Amino acid sequence: MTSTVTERKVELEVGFAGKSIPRKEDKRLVQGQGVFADDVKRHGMGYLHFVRSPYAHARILSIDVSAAEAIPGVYGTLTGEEVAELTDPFFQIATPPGAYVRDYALAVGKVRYAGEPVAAVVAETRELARDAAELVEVEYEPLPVVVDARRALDDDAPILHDECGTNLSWSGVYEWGDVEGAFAACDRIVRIKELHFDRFNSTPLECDAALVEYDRGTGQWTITTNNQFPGFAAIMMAPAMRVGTDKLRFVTHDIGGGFGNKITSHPQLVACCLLARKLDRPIQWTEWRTEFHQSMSHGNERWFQDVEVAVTADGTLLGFRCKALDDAGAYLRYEPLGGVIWAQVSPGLYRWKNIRVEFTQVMTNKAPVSPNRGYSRMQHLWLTERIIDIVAHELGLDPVEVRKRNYIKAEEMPYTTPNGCVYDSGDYARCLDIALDLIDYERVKERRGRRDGKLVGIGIGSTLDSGTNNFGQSTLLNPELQFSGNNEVATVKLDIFGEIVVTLGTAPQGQGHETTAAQVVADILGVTPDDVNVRRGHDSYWNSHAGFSGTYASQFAVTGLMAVKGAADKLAWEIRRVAAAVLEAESPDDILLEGGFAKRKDNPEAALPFMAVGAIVNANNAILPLEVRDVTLNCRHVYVPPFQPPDKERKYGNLTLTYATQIHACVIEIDEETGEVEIVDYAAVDDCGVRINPQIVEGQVHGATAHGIGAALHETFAYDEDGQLLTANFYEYHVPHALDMPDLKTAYIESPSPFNDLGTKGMGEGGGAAIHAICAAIQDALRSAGLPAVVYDSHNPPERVWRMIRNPEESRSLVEVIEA
Amino acid sequence: MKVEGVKSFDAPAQLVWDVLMDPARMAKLLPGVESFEVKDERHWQAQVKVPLGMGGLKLKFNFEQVEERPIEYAKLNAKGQGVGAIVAMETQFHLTPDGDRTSMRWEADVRVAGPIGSMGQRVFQPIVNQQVSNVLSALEAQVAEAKAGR
Amino acid sequence: MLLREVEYARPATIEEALRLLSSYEGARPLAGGQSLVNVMKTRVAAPDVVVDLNAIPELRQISVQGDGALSIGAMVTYDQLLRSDEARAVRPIVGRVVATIADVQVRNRGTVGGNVCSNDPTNHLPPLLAAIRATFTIRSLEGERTVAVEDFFQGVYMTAVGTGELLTRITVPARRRGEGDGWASLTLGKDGTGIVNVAATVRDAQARIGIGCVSAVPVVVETEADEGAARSAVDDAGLDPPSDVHASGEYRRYLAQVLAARAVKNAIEDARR
Amino acid sequence: MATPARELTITVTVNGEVYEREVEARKLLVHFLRDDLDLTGTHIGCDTGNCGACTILLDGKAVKSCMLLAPQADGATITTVEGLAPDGELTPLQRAFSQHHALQCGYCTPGMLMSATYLLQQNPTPSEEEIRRGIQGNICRCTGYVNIVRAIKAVAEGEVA
Repeated sequence: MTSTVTERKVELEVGFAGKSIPRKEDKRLVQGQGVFADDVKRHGMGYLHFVRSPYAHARILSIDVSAAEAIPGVYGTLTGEEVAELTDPFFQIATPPGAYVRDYALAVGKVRYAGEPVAAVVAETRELARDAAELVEVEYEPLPVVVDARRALDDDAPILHDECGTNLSWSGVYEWGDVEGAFAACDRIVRIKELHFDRFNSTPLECDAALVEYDRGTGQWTITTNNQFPGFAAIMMAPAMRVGTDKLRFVTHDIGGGFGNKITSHPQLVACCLLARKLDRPIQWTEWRTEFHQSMSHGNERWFQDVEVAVTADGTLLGFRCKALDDAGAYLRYEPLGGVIWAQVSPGLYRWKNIRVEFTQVMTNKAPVSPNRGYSRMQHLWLTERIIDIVAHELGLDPVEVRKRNYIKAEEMPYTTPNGCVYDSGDYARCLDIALDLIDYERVKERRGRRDGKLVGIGIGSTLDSGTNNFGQSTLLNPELQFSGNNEVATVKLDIFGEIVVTLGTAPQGQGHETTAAQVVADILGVTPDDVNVRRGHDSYWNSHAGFSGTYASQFAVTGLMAVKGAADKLAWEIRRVAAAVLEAESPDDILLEGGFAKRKDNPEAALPFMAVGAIVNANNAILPLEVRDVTLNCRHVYVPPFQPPDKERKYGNLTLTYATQIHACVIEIDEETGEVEIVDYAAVDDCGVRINPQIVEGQVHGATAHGIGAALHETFAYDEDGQLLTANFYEYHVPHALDMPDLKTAYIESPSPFNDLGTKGMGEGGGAAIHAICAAIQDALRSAGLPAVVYDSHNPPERVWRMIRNPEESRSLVEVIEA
Repeated sequence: MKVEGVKSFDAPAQLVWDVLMDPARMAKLLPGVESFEVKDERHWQAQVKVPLGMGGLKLKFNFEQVEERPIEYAKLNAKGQGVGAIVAMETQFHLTPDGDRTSMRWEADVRVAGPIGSMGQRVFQPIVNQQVSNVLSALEAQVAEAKAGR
Repeated sequence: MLLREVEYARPATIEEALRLLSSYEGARPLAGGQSLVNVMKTRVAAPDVVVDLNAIPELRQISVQGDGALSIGAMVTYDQLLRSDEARAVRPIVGRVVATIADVQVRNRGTVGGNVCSNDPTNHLPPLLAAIRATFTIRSLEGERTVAVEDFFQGVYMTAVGTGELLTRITVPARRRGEGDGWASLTLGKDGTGIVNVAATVRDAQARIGIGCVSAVPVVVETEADEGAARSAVDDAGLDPPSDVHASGEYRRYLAQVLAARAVKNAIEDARR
Repeated sequence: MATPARELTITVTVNGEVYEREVEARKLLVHFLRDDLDLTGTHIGCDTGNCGACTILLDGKAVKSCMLLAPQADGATITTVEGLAPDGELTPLQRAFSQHHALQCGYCTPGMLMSATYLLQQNPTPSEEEIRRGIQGNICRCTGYVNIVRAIKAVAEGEVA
């Protein structure tokens, strides 16, 4: 399909779209003139500092804020008791027992993870707020903790939420195809006892922050923040605060990275709102790095147990079944959505038709999880990629061949998965060939194995980046939920002096929306991107947002740009109508937009500059012919992707609109004595359909790869048995720096999506491809050296690799092959 | 984190026991004690400043004598609270007379919460070991003093 | 971030600094601040007074003594040291190791005195200076004393420098003919925090090995200048390293052996140069 | 400043302008720049001196302004990102960062630019290895450093006017 589709005439292949123009955002950012949440100041604002629990699980016996409030310069405090009076618990997505979780802005009665906010103090300076926070006396009764998800459902496990009576948040069985049949028909069954996907997140360099103002007169809050999904924050906050969503005005400016980690700051924002009202002054809250690590948005940690794979002798995969045990941490703030999001990519990139997953999610005394770049799909795709390599190595097959044999083929696109998702387009085998060429596979594969103290291995990570959610998938978790589809908004207007102004509903964190939106608008209106002023960030007052507005789940290139295109098309039509009327053309179709003029096609001399169009409609409309007096030159478009609600019974239906492909290949060397892994070559091939700004796409590939490399080798949120986070800062939580990162070779193909007019696909999450590729490479290096080890964890620091080298049988014992 | 060991004293068990049960002497064992107050015979409170090269770590300690079997066994719990650190210690002593000497088997289970807990155990663990050995040598000194009738 | 309240003073001479340190209980010297300020941010350490040593030129000098030894002022920065021709001439290993400490910004600010006085088990200099037998000159108002490396390091964040005292310089003996120095470490990321750091110096077929990250103070092991010998000597040393999130004690114990062998290998090669 | 004080008056030259201010001794230099002088281009990304977002030039040397007390800067000359292009005329590095897409969210960019500026002052023709060493103390979570290294290389090789 790819070849045919690339030849299809896509409207935006001409003009500015498709070109790597430098970003409009850059000029301010390279001069330190960006505006980030902590940069915003107000007269008389007070600085908020949270008092946090040192215990992972404890009853709060008493909180005494008197000493703190006694200090001059302290404006006031907030405790869980007040919060419980002033607000209702946040809405829960889960069915019972998860539905019974009572989650507030501050801990009420009990703390459930180390670092949980129990009180807040506001003072004249940042330093003073922290001084005062130290004087808040909290009496705790420590309780036993559970940090291992595998123990969370034991009879003697401490219960986090008494209301639930269990640590189970949600469970469900997914079964598609004829799983029994597949296992009956196969030649071999490969069993994998247990695999572990580790806990980490993308740690955006800017932590969460907000400046919150309360207007006593109107009862409205203005929340200037770096939350990346205001639509979700509003849905969570307004009911809890017992107000309408219009009482919450969200404003974002520049955001210092998000990666999903800035979706669930609503509890902290509620605390800010309550204090802004209580103390009648602007509240400034900036989270510190240690606080972020202890309390915000860890990625979903997941165990895969009793994995069974049905394979034929030639390495054809018929299907698999497994248990997935997901660790949600202490609260459900976006969860249990992780329990269904993975189903967008249930077969991975492979043709197996028979899949059964028993999904269980539990709560533990660790920080709450939230979306993290590659959210939930990454964990599942890691499983499918682990399966491929383990099966290949166990059956003595070539991982490359097994992939190619089982990949969904380009000619099968659009491909309907066993659970009704529709993979729009792509050519996986071709991407893999390109990736292998980039690492000079034919030559390198001769080098595998033991070479002067090093173990050399090659790994492949093939993943999908599913973009543009059908929120109807939430009903597969909870049939009562009234969510489905998706939407995004943009407005494009022509102002009185002919200035083109664009507003978006999104809240970008570095994805360059101002630039790509301008590229699309410029092509439609026949101007240059410099002529298009795209406003920075998000503001509820623009009325340029809808229920799902935000920047998350790889969707801007589809939802955002389709909204922009829709609005720009409307404006272009209005300009043509005005021009046709004024220039006395037959019809608007006789008008051409070019170089900032609306011209008569038959007589380019007869041209109206945009400035005149803007002026006439906005300030001189008495001269406007009656038939065009309805023109506003202020066009709003809501893009709604073509979704149906999924079938709740069969858990069947299309859960996302587009599927970008990422195929990575890497070569690593392991120090045989220490277990240290070094990446010596790395290639990433991307296919996200039509690329509006190739340089921005490539930048997203680089970033997603770096996150994967960090997670695979360096980054982990590790807890001790008492529930203390052992990597609560960048000193212990090592993120790759410039010396840790290899140079990356990249390439691309374009398989346009048939499901939107732009042919674009959302991208940027990368599906954790680097984690899969490095795990595969480690196993390949060990196997090539005659060590029958199995890489069973997504995180492989030197000691873990060292142990696999010393005692390969230990990990090998997780796997058995049964002749069926 | 568990630390344990055996220490031998050149004194009879009864005397070692008396030292261990004497708050006034216990006070002298702790590193950097700034104030010490006996609440009742089972509960004491101390302000200590654990000497760290970078400036002391101030902690308020509450001690509770949970169990004792004269003259062979005692269990003492301590809970210290300070900025950025909560320290919980469970200490047990087993005394066995051997001749006119006494051998003491001791176990301490130290748990730390708060920012210091996340500062890195590779820093923290050696600090604990060091403080423990300080306490033990101080104890030896106290026993010697008591023996000398001071 | 957000430190406890503290008083600040910036003396211009060593005497002034000593007077401040001895007259204020709870006064701490502030050297490069690349460790102290971070610990103060956690508020785990909260000195009442910080005495900033950055304005005392005398402490910033690198010189070669009459006996050819290298004298390094306590406030000499890593950057200063790795650019120093004297250091390169007298004991090249010092500059080589210092060049791998943290990053450019930290090396521009961090000092050798701060590194050894904080004596964080992961610091580079303690095991290196232990291996090459540095000596430490400590001043107080009463006078000056010189301490051998064995007596200098006393524990985490604890050294022979007492209250009211100041480390003024570190003396590194010159590398003699036939002598060689080596370094090997496994770190968090490239040139990151040490998981285990090992320095070795060889002379007359003997090796002196300094091991960091395995105890409160650098551990010194002496043996023949041979990789295998180094390995087994470290094995016999009965190390009991702390476990943490990055490495178990068992793994650290093993790494100490592997890295000791590598450090000795490097030292032997260095000796041939 | 020979006697200990909790509050001090300091004089600092920042981006060519002389400021005299009362500060608490405990105030970190980065907070002084951001909150007192409102020079918010210098960012904060961690608590431990690892991330480098707060990198400035202090008397010509790249340092992390979160590991200095404000009074330590008394009498010093400081350059922050706002001082790189005072008249809006971008430096080659600033232009190269944009041309090579070496920034995404832009949060690490000010510190990254200060380290890169310092690197090229010290070593106008660095190798790739030297470039990576030069920015090792600056964490970027968006770019994987790929385009940052390319941008700096382009300036070093004179490809950016």
